[in-house]
Amino acid sequence: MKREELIFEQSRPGRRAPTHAPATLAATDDLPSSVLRQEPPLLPEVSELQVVRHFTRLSQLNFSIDTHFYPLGSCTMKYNPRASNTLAMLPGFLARHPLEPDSHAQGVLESLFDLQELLKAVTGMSGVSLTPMAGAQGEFAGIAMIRAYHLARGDTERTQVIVPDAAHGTNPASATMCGCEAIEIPTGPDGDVDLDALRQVVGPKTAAIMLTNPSTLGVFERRISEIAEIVHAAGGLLYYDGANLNAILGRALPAGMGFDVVHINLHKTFSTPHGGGGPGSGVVAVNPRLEPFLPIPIVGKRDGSYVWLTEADRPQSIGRLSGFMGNTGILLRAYIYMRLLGTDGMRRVSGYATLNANYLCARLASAGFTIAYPRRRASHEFIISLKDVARDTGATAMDFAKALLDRGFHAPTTYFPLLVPECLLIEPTETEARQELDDFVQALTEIRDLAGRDVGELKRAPQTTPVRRLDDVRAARQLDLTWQGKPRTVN
Amino acid sequence: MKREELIFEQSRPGRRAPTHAPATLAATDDLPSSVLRQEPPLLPEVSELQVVRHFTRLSQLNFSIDTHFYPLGSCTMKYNPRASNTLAMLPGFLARHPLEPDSHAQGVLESLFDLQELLKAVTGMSGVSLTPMAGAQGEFAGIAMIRAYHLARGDTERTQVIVPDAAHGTNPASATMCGCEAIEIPTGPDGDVDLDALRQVVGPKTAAIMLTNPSTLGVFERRISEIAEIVHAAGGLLYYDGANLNAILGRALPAGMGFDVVHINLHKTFSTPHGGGGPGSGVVAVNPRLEPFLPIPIVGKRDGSYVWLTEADRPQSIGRLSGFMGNTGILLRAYIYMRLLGTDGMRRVSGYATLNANYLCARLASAGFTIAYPRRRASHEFIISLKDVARDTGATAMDFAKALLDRGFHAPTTYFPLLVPECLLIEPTETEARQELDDFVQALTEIRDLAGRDVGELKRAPQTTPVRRLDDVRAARQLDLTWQGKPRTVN
Amino acid sequence: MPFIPHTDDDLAVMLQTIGVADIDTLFDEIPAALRISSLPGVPPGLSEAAVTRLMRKRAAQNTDSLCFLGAGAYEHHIPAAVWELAARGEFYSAYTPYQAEASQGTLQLIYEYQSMLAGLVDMDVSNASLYDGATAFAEACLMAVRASRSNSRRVLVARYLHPLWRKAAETLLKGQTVELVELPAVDGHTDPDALTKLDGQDFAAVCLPWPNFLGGLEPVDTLTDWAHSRNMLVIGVCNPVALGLLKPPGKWGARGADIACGEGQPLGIPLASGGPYFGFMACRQALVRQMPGRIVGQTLDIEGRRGFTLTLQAREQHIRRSKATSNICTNQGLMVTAATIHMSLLGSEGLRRVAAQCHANTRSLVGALTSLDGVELRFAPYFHEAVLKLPRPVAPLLAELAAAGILGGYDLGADFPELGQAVLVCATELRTAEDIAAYRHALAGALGMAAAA
Amino acid sequence: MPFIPHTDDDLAVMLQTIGVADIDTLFDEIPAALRISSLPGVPPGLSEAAVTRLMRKRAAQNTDSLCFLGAGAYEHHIPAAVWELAARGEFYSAYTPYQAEASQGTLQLIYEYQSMLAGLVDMDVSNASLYDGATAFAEACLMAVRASRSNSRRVLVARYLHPLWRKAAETLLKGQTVELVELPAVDGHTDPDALTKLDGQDFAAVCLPWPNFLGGLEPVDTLTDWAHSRNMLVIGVCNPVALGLLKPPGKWGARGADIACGEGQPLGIPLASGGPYFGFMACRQALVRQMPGRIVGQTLDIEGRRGFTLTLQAREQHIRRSKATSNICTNQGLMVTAATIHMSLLGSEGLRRVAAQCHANTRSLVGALTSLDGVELRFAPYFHEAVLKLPRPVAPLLAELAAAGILGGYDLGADFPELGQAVLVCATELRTAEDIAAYRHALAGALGMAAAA
Ligand SMILES: Cc1ncc(COP(=O)(O)O)c(C=O)c1O
Ligand SMILES: Cc1ncc(COP(=O)(O)O)c(C=O)c1O
Repeated sequence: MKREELIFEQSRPGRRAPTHAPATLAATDDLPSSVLRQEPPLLPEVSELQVVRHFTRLSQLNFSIDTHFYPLGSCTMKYNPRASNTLAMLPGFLARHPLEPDSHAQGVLESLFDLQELLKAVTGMSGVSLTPMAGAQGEFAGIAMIRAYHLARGDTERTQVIVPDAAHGTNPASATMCGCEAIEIPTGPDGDVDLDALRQVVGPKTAAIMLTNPSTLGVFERRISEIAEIVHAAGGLLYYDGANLNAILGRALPAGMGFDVVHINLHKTFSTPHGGGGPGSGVVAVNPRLEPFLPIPIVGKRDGSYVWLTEADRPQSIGRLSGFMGNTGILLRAYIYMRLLGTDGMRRVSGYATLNANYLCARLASAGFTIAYPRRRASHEFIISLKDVARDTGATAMDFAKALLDRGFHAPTTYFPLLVPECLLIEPTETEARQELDDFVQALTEIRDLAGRDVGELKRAPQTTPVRRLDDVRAARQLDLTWQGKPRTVN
Repeated sequence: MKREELIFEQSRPGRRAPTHAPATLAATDDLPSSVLRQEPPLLPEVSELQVVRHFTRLSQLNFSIDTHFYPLGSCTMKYNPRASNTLAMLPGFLARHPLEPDSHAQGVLESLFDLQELLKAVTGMSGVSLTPMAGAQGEFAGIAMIRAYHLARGDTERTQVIVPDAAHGTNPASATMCGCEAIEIPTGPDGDVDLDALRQVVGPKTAAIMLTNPSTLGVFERRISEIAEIVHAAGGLLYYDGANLNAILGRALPAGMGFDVVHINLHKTFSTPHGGGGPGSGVVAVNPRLEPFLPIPIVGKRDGSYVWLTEADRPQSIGRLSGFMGNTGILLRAYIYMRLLGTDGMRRVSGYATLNANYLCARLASAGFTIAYPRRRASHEFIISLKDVARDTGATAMDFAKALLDRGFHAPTTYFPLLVPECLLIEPTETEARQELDDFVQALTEIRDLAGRDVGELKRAPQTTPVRRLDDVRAARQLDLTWQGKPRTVN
Repeated sequence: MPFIPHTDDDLAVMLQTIGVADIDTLFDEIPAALRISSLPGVPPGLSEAAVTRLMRKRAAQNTDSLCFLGAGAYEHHIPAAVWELAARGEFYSAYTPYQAEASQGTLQLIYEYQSMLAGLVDMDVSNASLYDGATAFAEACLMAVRASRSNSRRVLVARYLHPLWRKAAETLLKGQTVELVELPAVDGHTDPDALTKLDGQDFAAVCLPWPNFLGGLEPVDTLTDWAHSRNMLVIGVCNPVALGLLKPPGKWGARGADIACGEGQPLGIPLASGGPYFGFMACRQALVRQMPGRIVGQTLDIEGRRGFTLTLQAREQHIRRSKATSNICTNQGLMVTAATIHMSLLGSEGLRRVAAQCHANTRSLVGALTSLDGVELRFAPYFHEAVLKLPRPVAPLLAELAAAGILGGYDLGADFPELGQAVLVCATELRTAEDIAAYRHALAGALGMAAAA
Repeated sequence: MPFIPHTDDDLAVMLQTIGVADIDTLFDEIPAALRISSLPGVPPGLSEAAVTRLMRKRAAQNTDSLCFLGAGAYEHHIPAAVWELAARGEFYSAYTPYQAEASQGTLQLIYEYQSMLAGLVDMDVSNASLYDGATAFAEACLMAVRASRSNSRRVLVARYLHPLWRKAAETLLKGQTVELVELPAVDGHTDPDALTKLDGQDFAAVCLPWPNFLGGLEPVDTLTDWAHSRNMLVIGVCNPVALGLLKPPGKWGARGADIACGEGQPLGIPLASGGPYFGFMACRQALVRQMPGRIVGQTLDIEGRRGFTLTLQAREQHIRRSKATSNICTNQGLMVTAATIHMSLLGSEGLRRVAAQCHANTRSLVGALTSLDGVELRFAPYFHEAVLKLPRPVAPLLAELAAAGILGGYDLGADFPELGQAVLVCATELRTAEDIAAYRHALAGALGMAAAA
């Protein structure tokens, strides 16, 4: 394969592809030169073919769901239906200016309204706002609502947010964004929260606890109702990080577990694309006590038409979270997916996601891998620890991850959660076939055998990827974040 | 890379993906069992994700314009604008039933009418039919019209079609399809047709001569007017194989050269996709004497509306060539491309296609390669002969072709035209950048050096492709044309 | 310069390398008298934005309808994945896979297609596509004439084969003096009792549409055995979706048909004003060397790995030239790509369900429409099209329906006068009960009746 | 079972391997009281065909208009190639590129994006995106407060910054008690002569929209120098298309702005009811460790080949947790993919032409509309939006225009009462002379005037 040059290296000064821009430069003589740009910006000058070829080739350098099994724990890398993309990109949806009159956008608004209702149904909550643009923004909105709730009750000192040590990094970070203090509590040896530790930290400063259930340890927090009681009794509220909703969809409701607010990563459970990093959507759902504080805008229904509700309708709202109304295109994709699934399909999601995880877990256990919580049922994901292998052979979780790439599998999540040493957090999702799981077991087994036989060879992985192991330290020390070169000179 | 199994090998009996089919099996109790299928057809039972993954991976095993320089002579592998695809696939175009009333398809018909006019402009002809579905069908239509013309004049014995030895295989084959006899004439040493030979074969049986100009030897037939005179004088007509129109677009008109009928490969000059083999479009344009015979349907204009003209309007037509009206979607793509180019853009096509070919030819000549017609101007393509290299080193044109693949270039056309030994017919097209051509010269030079140094190594090429050299003899001898296996058994 | 990547600098260097002053000089071998300097009939180029606006306008100038029209082109559901995958650049912009090592994606796909298609029609081998159903039918006739042990250039064909296909085939067969002769018909299908009329005549083959143009089911078993007993080849001209449910040609009669062909459009190809579609063709192993079109075979590479390549090319024009089995070169590859993806998404059970639902919906449609006074079903059984007799001239009724947004079917009067005031209606799996009620309502209105059920 | 690949057989084998009787048993750790057995609020699943029909209907229930509305979202031409490439499965369905060796496509693309974006705003470094323009603005304020040498948590902001962005920022800044303070304004922009009013107060930064919400051009040079002389950081809040023509923040005043941010939508992202769009952010090298969001760096692999990887991750939540620069994790990667392709297709000259054409078209629009009695331009110069004073209340006029198929602009009355009956109009490069004439005609009608030019 020819190495793919940077697009800048393919640029040549003076090349023009004006099919996409006006054929001439319009006059701007009324603008004072002091406001004008003196030097052209650094954009490549390439032909349309070069652009198509470059980005087509670049795309081929990626692993993705559409090309590889991608058992990345906590990320729910399931199949993204192509219909969701095709239909959400119908010209009638793309052409909508966000500030056009509501009367012009009834088709979009009706879909979003329906989506709000569906999200209430799957969470058991009474109010929904679709505006958060990712899980982390949903968390921000949730904690902000909780703070607004306490303040509205004159409860001004509640600024502590309790977070288990296994929590995703966004949880404590979101607490900070809201001006709260994150208080970490430990996990017990069985993977459940340490209730004594929880009892010790709750009190008059407790604003909330943030939990995902099942947790990122891949187990269901069994004493969730007790936790809810403790926190509620102390005056705090419960925040549900819905990143793991895939595990319990149609099996249990966050509202039933005692949560007051939940965000859902539509880009996980509801299968909108990850897009190489985003966009996502972190819709929030709340019970009645938090409803007045939901972020705006929200879709309402008035006189048979759908309308955007704003400050005027929701005076206690925590306010806006985006310039317009959030990631509408992603919301449409989730809506399409939910309509395809329907009620039975949703329960099948959690059922088969859990089946796949437990099967893979059972097979890896019998292949001799160390399961982090062997006495627990796996949820939609589970953890293996390579601590023993590392001790015996020197092969790390990272080595396993890289060797998997050579065998055509994306690596599981490595070194998260932090409390399990040399861990792989494995989430196969419900859309993978058994054969794929069996092949994965075989690959991991082969890699372990290789570790025992020739760890040096293992550490040379990956060998089949477009680049081999990269020097991260160099990347951070000798920062090179933008191209500084010149176009390849003409020869 | 994991080898990509056949889709059948991924199949498992009983797997269902009913998102795309009714959820239940409707009753068919009124149909006698004697008409019903007893065994299900051999279609794979795979999930949507498996389908997406399989065909995405398969696609990545291809070279294509969107990924590689593809200088395949006679094929005009230029950039296929994505706009042509996106716009031709607008729902308003895709939803058209071919038999709906003309009143419902005015947008399509207007576009096709405009296209007919544009094609008249670029050929100098007076009538156009868009219905032929590829070049070969255009040839068939052309010869059929010529025969109909002769017969209409009572000229019943004209059944010979003269074809130069350099002609594309479809030319003689099309003559046969029309019930004519193909008469081959030789090419002179300068690449032009041997006029004496021509004079010898023309006569009362001459129906037509088929020529492409520039010819597939990559040179312009300079004595074309003389040829036209000879053939016309003998009572025959001139057929222009427009596969090479890219070379002269806006520089000369087939009508001006004396041709009576021309087909144009829209999938070459007008940049509709090749699609891994098709579809194409072989529209025909004719001068007034052949107009009555044009195949139907044709778009006409009546009382301000666009209509399909059929038998009733064109009683002398050779008739229909397809179930409906040809490859409309391809016609729309060509129309879009032509509107993007406009008049100047069309002349730039031939100008830069010719520039690229002559530049590449000049550079290869100075690199010491043998140019087949060194004293001629290259048209949009040219030929190098590796006869000397083959003699000196044993490396064949095929070896060069395979070695190019390893270097990230698609191979030129090999061993065609047949009259030049060990030839590569190279057509860079106008959409390739100079850098690409320079890199190609370097690759060819390196390969020749390798041939001199280590021809064994060269003969091991390709080494980086998904498979290595394939056993064509085995393929033909031990015919394996359909999968006979069973789904991979469950383990 | 749209699509032209050359800078001024490139141009200068390149002209210098070639040794000419300007681009125009490169055309100096064209006799001056033939050279032109502009294309006055071609308007100036437009930006992509302007063309986008133009084509959106043109798309909007068409009128969408509720479609009960089949007659050779069928509105089925096409899964979104089909065209998102088929339009990938690596499929879309690749050439015919002559360089096998650089085309394994396309080649493996065609091999899979051949396997699926051959399985669907129950034949041994399939080619990689022909232009469309009509040309596939014509090529099948030519192939049969070449392959037949008789010297006849005459081919029998059922009366109720698609009339437009028949016209196209006549154009294509004429040059080679192959003649189509009609089988006797009765009650909407071939009349097996009248075959004796043909006694003493010699034919190369017989062509049986399945279902036929009227949606009806020909007596294929009887006809196949009859033809074979007279040394004719049997050509099944099939709707591929129907084969999800109906007996495949390979199982007709005692020995099965010899060649199967048809229109691939129902397998994931949009209606799109009639094309591009694709023709399919399959046959028994013994006939493969007579088959037109490209064929992919499985083989091994020098390391013994499985790979795919074009094979039996000696049949084709680029090798055999005037003696080739056909002049076809470019085929309908991308459509085959789509159809292969489509068939993979449906699977055999999915295809069966689609077929059964088409049939059931057409029954509902027939039931709904014949509940109107004077509307009568002509023939049964049928697959997913049926002939209805109407109490009033068909053309104006259809025009009225079209104005009301309904494509009401195909007017059979001109092609088949024996059917009288008859319309061919179709309801695919996409037509809902609501749609059918809308048709009934509109037809009742057009007939001047109250629409009460 | 949509999307579920398991056969009955698979299910049986898998349950046996696990050692449970059925799937429900796998949920036995959920306390029985919490378990539910159905989702009554969710309707049954639909086939893709049914959902396709539903969504096509929903798409058609919206009303398209001729768009003269900007106000933060702009209708530009998006080349077809942009989304055909961005929607390729390998981009669309990949995760965040944590496994660098398996994500070089995304990583190289982001590096190219960072280079383009940094060049466009003339800053040293860029991140890989934030959610949208509003959140990028809020994050820039937070970043400035962290980075500033002053202890102030107050940030100055021009009055004519997007009012919705300001509201969103207030939501996002409130928790961290960062306060936005308005700069004095006059004549549609910040009043440099009134800055003395702020003397003696301490601020972390000043935020300057470019162009501002009214389309006007702030005195950025003066304000940047003033801010720097008072130890404030300068944040440029820019429209990226405008930067094809306008002076980039890196060149403002003597030293240039410190941070640039804005809404990426104009770079190839469809209007799409407000999202997904993306926020961009760039800054001077010295501030990079305070920047939120992902950053890609170039490095070498063990063979010394160039490669790309996420870097400076110690700023981010997954490493630094509660002390991270932001909570952002998932960003707007696919939009950045589209924007990178878009910018590559335009090139610098293309972007400049688009910007100039927007400006010229808006001038034509202003000319056409102000030729109507009582319609007056309020401020100049402007870029591609302008404030017009109308002779009648704005809301009913806009409603009348909307009913006539024209989005006439943004009613400024509620946000900026000092502007009176004022509307903000916009004409991008897509608005033709015809479109502008149509607007003038409709407005004349709404105003009860004859429309003669
Ligand atoms: C458990 C958990 N919580 C929260 C998040 C944050 O969601 P997002 O990336 O959408 O901001 C993630 C996703 O990465 C997650 O896995
Ligand atoms: C010179 C020439 N003539 C005719 C043809 C036949 O055109 P098509 O493949 O469209 O039938 C070709 C294309 O392969 C060609 O190169």
